[in-house]
Amino acid sequence: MVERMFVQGNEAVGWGALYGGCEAFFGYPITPQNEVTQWFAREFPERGRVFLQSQSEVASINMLYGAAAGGFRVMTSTSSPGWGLMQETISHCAAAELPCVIVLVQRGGSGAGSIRHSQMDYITATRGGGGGGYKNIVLAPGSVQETHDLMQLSFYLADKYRNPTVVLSDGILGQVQESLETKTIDFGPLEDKDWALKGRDKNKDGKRRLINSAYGVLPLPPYPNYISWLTHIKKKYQEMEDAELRYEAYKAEGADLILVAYGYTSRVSKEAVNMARAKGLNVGLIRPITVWPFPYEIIKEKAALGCKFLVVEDSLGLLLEDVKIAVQGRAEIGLVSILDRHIPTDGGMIMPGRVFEEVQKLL
Amino acid sequence: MVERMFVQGNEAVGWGALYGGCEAFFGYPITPQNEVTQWFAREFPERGRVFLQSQSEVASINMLYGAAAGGFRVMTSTSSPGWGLMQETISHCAAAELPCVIVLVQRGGSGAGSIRHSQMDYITATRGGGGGGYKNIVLAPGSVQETHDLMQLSFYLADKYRNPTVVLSDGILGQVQESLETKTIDFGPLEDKDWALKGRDKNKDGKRRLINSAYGVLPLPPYPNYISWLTHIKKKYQEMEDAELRYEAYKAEGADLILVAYGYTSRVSKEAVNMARAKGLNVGLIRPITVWPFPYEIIKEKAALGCKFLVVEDSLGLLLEDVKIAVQGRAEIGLVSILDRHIPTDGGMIMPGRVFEEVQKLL
Amino acid sequence: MAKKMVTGNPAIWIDPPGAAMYCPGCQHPVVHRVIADVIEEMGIDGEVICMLGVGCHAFVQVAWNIDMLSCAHGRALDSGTALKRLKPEAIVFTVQGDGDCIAIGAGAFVAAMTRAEKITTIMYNNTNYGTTGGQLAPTTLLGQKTTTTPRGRDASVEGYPAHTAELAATFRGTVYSARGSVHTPANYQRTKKYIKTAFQKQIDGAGYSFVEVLVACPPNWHLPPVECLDRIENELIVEFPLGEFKNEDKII
Amino acid sequence: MAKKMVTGNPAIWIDPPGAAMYCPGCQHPVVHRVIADVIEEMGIDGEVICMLGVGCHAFVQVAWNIDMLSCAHGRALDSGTALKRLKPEAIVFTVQGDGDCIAIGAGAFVAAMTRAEKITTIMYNNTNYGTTGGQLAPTTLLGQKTTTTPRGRDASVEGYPAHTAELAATFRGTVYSARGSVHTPANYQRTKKYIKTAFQKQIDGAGYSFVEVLVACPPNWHLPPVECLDRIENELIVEFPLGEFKNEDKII
Amino acid sequence: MAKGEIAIKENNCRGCGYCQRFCKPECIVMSEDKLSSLGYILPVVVNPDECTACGICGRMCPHYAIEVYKYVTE
Amino acid sequence: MAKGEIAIKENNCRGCGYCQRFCKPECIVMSEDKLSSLGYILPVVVNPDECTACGICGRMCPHYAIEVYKYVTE
Amino acid sequence: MEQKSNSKIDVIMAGLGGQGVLMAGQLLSWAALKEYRHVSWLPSYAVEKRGGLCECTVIFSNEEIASPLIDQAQTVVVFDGSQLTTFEPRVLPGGMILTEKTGLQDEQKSKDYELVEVPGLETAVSMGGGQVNNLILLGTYVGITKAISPELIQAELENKFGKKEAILEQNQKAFAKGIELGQALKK
Amino acid sequence: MEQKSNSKIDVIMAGLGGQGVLMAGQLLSWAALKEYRHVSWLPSYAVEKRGGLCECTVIFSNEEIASPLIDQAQTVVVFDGSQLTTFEPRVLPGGMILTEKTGLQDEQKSKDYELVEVPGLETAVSMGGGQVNNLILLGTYVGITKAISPELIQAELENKFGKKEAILEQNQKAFAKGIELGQALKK
Ligand SMILES: Cc1ncc(C[n+]2csc(CCOP(=O)(O)OP(=O)(O)O)c2C)c(N)n1
Ligand SMILES: Cc1ncc(C[n+]2csc(CCOP(=O)(O)OP(=O)(O)O)c2C)c(N)n1
Ligand code: SF4
Ligand code: SF4
Ligand code: SF4
Ligand code: SF4
Ligand code: SF4
Ligand code: SF4
Ligand SMILES: [Mg+2]
Ligand SMILES: [Mg+2]
Repeated sequence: MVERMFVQGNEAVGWGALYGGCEAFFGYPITPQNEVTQWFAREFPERGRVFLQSQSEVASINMLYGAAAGGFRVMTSTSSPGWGLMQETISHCAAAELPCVIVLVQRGGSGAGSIRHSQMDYITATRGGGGGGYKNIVLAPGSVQETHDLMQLSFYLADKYRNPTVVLSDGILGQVQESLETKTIDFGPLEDKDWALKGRDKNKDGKRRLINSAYGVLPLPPYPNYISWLTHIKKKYQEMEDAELRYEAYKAEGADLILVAYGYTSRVSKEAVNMARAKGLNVGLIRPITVWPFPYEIIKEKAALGCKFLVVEDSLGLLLEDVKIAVQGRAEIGLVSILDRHIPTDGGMIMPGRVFEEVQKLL
Repeated sequence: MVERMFVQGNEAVGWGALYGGCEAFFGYPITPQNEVTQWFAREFPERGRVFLQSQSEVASINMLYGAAAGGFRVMTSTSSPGWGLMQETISHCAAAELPCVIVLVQRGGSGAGSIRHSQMDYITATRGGGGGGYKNIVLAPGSVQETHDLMQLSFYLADKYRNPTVVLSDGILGQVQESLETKTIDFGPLEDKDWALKGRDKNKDGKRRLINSAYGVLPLPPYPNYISWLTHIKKKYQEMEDAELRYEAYKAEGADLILVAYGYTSRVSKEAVNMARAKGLNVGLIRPITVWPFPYEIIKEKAALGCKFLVVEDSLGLLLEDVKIAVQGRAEIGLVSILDRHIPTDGGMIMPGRVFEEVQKLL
Repeated sequence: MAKKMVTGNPAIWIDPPGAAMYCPGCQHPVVHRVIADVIEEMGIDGEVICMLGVGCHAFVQVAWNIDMLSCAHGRALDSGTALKRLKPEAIVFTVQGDGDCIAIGAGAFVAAMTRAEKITTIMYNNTNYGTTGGQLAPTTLLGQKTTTTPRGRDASVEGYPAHTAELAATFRGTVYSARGSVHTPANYQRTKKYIKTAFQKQIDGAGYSFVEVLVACPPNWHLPPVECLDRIENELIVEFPLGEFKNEDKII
Repeated sequence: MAKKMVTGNPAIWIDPPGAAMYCPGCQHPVVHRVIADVIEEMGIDGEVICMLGVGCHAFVQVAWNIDMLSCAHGRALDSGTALKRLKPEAIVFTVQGDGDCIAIGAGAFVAAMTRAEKITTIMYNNTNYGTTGGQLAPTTLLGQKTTTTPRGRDASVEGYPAHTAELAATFRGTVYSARGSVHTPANYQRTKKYIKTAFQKQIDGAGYSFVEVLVACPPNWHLPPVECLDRIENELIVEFPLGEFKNEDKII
Repeated sequence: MAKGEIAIKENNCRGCGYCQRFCKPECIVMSEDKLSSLGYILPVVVNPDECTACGICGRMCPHYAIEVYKYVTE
Repeated sequence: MAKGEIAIKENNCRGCGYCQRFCKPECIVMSEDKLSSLGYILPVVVNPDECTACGICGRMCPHYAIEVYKYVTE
Repeated sequence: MEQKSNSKIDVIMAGLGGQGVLMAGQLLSWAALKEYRHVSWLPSYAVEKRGGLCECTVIFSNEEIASPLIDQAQTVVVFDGSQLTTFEPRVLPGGMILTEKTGLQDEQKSKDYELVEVPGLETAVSMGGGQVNNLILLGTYVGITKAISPELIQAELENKFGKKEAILEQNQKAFAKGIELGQALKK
Repeated sequence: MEQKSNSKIDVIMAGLGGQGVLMAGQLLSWAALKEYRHVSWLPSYAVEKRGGLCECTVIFSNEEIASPLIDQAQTVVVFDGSQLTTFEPRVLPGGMILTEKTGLQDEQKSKDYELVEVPGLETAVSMGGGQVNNLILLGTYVGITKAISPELIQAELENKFGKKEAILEQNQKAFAKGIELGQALKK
């Protein structure tokens, strides 16, 4: 059944979670994602699912840790200061291989920062901000509809790889209202969560389950020592990287200049591409949908063909680092950054006209 | 006065802090840095300085935040799980421009991880693990003596730039005992901390001081809006990057292969260089002393000269990312990683022989 | 005939229009005035250092002419602890919201009292998270509708209202704990006395001192301002009785 | 004549030599046995889910034959809360050290009690941080030497010992709170009764239940094991009286 | 006879009505239709002679919109 | 007459002495010089006849080193 | 400047917090949803809590909407006359600014667009309350541009205020009055 | 294999937790500090808390010590006979392993080093306590290799146990006995 509605990105998070089989939401209020929390408070209990307001973001993520260990599909949502507080236990989730979904509606940083949009948490999302060099799968929607769709994918991938998955939104994507068609997307079958804690007698083999975020410290199965666990986890990260790359290439074929952007600035960039094309300029866009794994290869290929790049990012330049890694010094890379914001209200936003200006400079 | 002693790296942290003018230590126990906390508990109170055990790492870093705001030289120390918990407020320190020093004695991750050495927090240290794309200055000592010396430098740099500074140690550097000569190092004069909170009547101009980690949200001096603050902070980061780069090049001149390593693995690598040189192989080492700012240029230069690289890192490959950025695809890069650990006890360590093996393979 | 100003802007007020940032009928600025009055009367405006939490109270940073630090959410007591340890001569106080103090800040709160820190907290209790749009706080009354309890707080789901002043009184390190309100002129004066006493305890080095103040939050209570005052009288002080819960000259 | 085993390894014990990881005379494994006994006697070993904190108690993961989750330091109650909300039929309990529960975990502790979670906590109080080498805990006695209070705990610096069971009893959401010890056979039995009652409260859906147990930690008390028992008798139970502090059939 | 007088800073006022509620001698009432530039209903002084200059309206006003003056003989 | 007997698993024992402390009939005492393979002083049963099979030594032993058996008539 | 139905239509509504700017934009969006495949509504406001600058951008189209943020719109509706100069740069060359007359002081700086002054507040007050001015201005916009059929907006008002009949009536009247005004201003 | 003074000297001491391995290494390091510019002592032990494998590496030199971790040392002292095979690969070709005799079962696998069996525990017990075996083995090491002058170790023992005279004496005696043993074993 498809339902058509007109909702915010923050509400689309809720609808996507609902249709994606999410069973519980644990979260703490923070601007600009309060509508997410409020959506779950309103919609979940009456559907017999769990909504619980936590006492802090540290609590939220540890609630996810516990609920995920029970085999449930669970999520939280936060913005940048709360994201910082979650880092220790996101690392624990990665180590214990507990699937969970974290929606990060980025706001201006650092510190308490602004309470409005930005894209300043790219590195901590893609590299993990906690101890130990783990990996989050990171999905970056570009619209209200895609927010809904990627929410569903996020639960699927989290379960498939038993790994935390981050949906990377921002204050603008969270606030914008667009039309949305809701329905459950089928990504295929998944294995039973036989590893989950149900109470020993409910386990298939009647044996106890023990879940730990320090495998290898005590000589316990399935990883009797630290190196055996690391070997396993490294292999898993490689599999995720190989199998889960997603991006959109928009008018990128044969372009002289390619814009690279995710989230709200990818929309702005698309408009700028259209403006450029209208003027006969050969400009395209690569929009990473997974920002980890990152589409290094396609960017590298384009760079090899002699194309220039323009990163459009509402930060001082973080996605930029990944584009640099991909381009390997083989092409010029421009940046439209947070300092290029425009519009009198709200500390500004990056506008299509400003991007187009830069496009013209580079060509 | 120079005093010669034989101490652990963890104790050298204390001696360095003492001679570097540290006035207070706030910290929470965690292996493998407990000797740091214990050193301060033992040595600070009897010298009239402040030692306080916090109730958690979140508390430690917020204690730093408060004490630094008063203009005091303050520090904490932790290991990887505690490091994760500090991220929100490290970001606040960066935003509020509060100087403080955080010693990170890395242990195996992710999650609760092992309680022993590793080098798995490189990315979160150099990029910041909290919200908002801020920058920590990160100093990586390679010996007990250098731990002492860099502790002093860390306080100086923190004050100079009003920025958090991280001293990046590891479980091996913390435990190894070596000879140490203690003395105060003079880095030159610093400005008075006229910005600090002393109680209004003690301020030079008799005006109140207000310190905030959300500059620009309310129209208050000195940054009446968010963009003006960002412009300032970006400029500061650029200044730090330009002025504070430090590295050691060991037999790197004209080398065919350059090892890149910091911390304990840089010592192991030096031994491997010696082994190679003894066999007539043209091998050198670049050891970043500041890992942020990172010595991209020198590595890039060497790559341009046709030299190969071998990263030696007790992780799955994090420093490796920076070396890749520097090399820009122009040279082969090998990796001796945590999976190359050896020695029966303790989940292993990376040994010089294993590095030398890899050196031989690459040449 | 000459005129003398009786009630105007407190002298330690830099920017009274800062009060313009508050919703109509919000009682935060009234408490700000009480605190300002106390600080002025005690003549300690040059020595106090204020640790701001995160919440509507923090707008006071545009107003008070005293040294201030804006802290991480829930962590003003940690930051205040450290500063006081290094500057024992300063008068360090935290101002915090109810959510800031007893939800995300409960760990710092318990620890400060356990360690018997010689600092003072003033907690503004508006029975919700005002800043973020009116969510459940630990202090929300049973049945109260908030944006995260749209059907009203249900004890079987969200538990029971947190009694912060009473909790503070149970700690040995706490020498003073009281709950006031500003919903009548008489309570305004009583609250002023509580806050003055709390500061005095710190000045005397006695121990930790705590004052909770009930304040109206009209938009999130979905009531016209004057009806908020009635709600305080008829509902809040039933759940949260006013008065002093502990008053010792030293830790006993 | 035939022989019947009276005291051996509890049936829910996978690996009793796990006890080999404990220092000589450590009483953690004794409490592990008490809990195992209770679980066996109540016949709930197939239904309980245990949330482990971080501390010496967590070595029990090699031992109990029940479902277990090793949680982040201080956060077992958050994780347990979530799991219980989703699996109300499971019997969820946390085991935690004193540092885990009332230092870094105080925020989670206060929140769980405020929300009146239907779960159970057993806290091992050894008056220090054993795992990390014997540092100060909130429960450390005045004058007690630890690696971070080498001159002994000084109230003017580190404050006063935290009374966790008494604190738990002050919360409305708590229906049961007790403190036991295992330093004599009689107290062993009493503690067993406390723990059984605590589980029963959860099974009855009454509210939050809490049991603190005093345990000897010879290396960090710098005493031979048997003298640790005397310290419990002569010093600990003076500061931390044994008994039930609250016992209600439902939240009142 | 009035012991003092009050001055209402209309730009600050947010129309909450607390001044009316707390003025014992009922000197202040909320107007029916007098709006501030921001659109808030303003209070008006209806009974100036009764003002005791007690200061309460000023203290209880959340928006620092009332200054109270006491007449003094020099 | 003994109501039961105990078996000490010497590899588990850590020499804490709790068994001696708690055995009412004083069946157990710590030896002077009997060391376990790990070097801990071991307890010895000195008074087997007095054992009541109360189980206390087994329960109070932190290292699961004592099993207690009761004699039963089938 | 009548809009062709089914092409891409965009408008920026701007004013001060509390003037009903965002609500007017949302009513328009909801209505547009019935006729267009794609609709977007993007709010933006000053950081200070109450009474600062505030705007929303509404776009509807049957093609995918590239960006919900645009530098300049075909039409800008200014809800506070005093803010005209602030929002002048936001209209496309050749476009139209519809502004509330009250508060208007500044001269039209650029001649590159058509300026329509609407006596909205005056009309609203005469109808019994300044707070419905947002409906009057929305009506004027619809009346002039024919961006959407007025019935769709009336229907959305019913959805929104259905139960509160007095308010519904007041709003519907104001909207109708706006349409009239629009037609009068542009014929 | 007598060591040349002032060259670089390295040794790995290994055994089980509780056998005094780390302490022996530290005494050697402290003593070396009086004669050498650079000294390093690096412990390493199994993760499980008590009784697992345990080793330390001690290096002293007047040149900078590149790495405090080394694959193989000139000398390896094995404090637990049963662990000989575990530590055989850790000695340099041509180097020496000094092993406690008790527990020794395995054959020397490689012939590439010199094996010295020390009846340390036997001697220690005969002197009144197994716990001083670490001093005996340290003494034997010093006696054979002359890595450092014995007086320096004796002085360090005094620094450490100065106040506890009985223990000091016992340890000093054990160390001296080790020196003797060493000389006897290697002449
Ligand atoms: C780490 C973090 N999480 C969440 C927030 C968002 N936030 C700001 S204020 C607030 C609630 C404050 O509630 P309370 O302390 O009761 O103050 P009030 O707003 O009611 O005055 C929250 C959750 C934040 N700033 N930081
Ligand atoms: C975030 C974090 N900080 C610190 C630690 C280190 N740590 C492990 S156990 C422990 C103390 C535990 O003390 P307590 O709860 O009293 O248990 P005990 O060791 O005494 O049994 C600490 C600080 C950790 N694992 N994680
Ligand atoms: S939200 Fe409530 S507490 Fe905050 S300013 Fe408005 S009325 Fe005051
Ligand atoms: S340190 Fe203390 S609590 Fe931990 S195992 Fe040893 S005796 Fe037990
Ligand atoms: S000062 Fe007192 S009497 Fe005068 S108007 Fe104000 S409240 Fe009324
Ligand atoms: S109390 Fe102040 S804000 Fe409220 S109506 Fe009176 S003057 Fe206006
Ligand atoms: S109680 Fe157990 S461990 Fe202790 S001495 Fe007796 S048998 Fe040994
Ligand atoms: S069972 Fe009872 S009587 Fe027998 S040895 Fe043990 S404690 Fe003594
Ligand atoms: Mg509040
Ligand atoms: Mg403890």
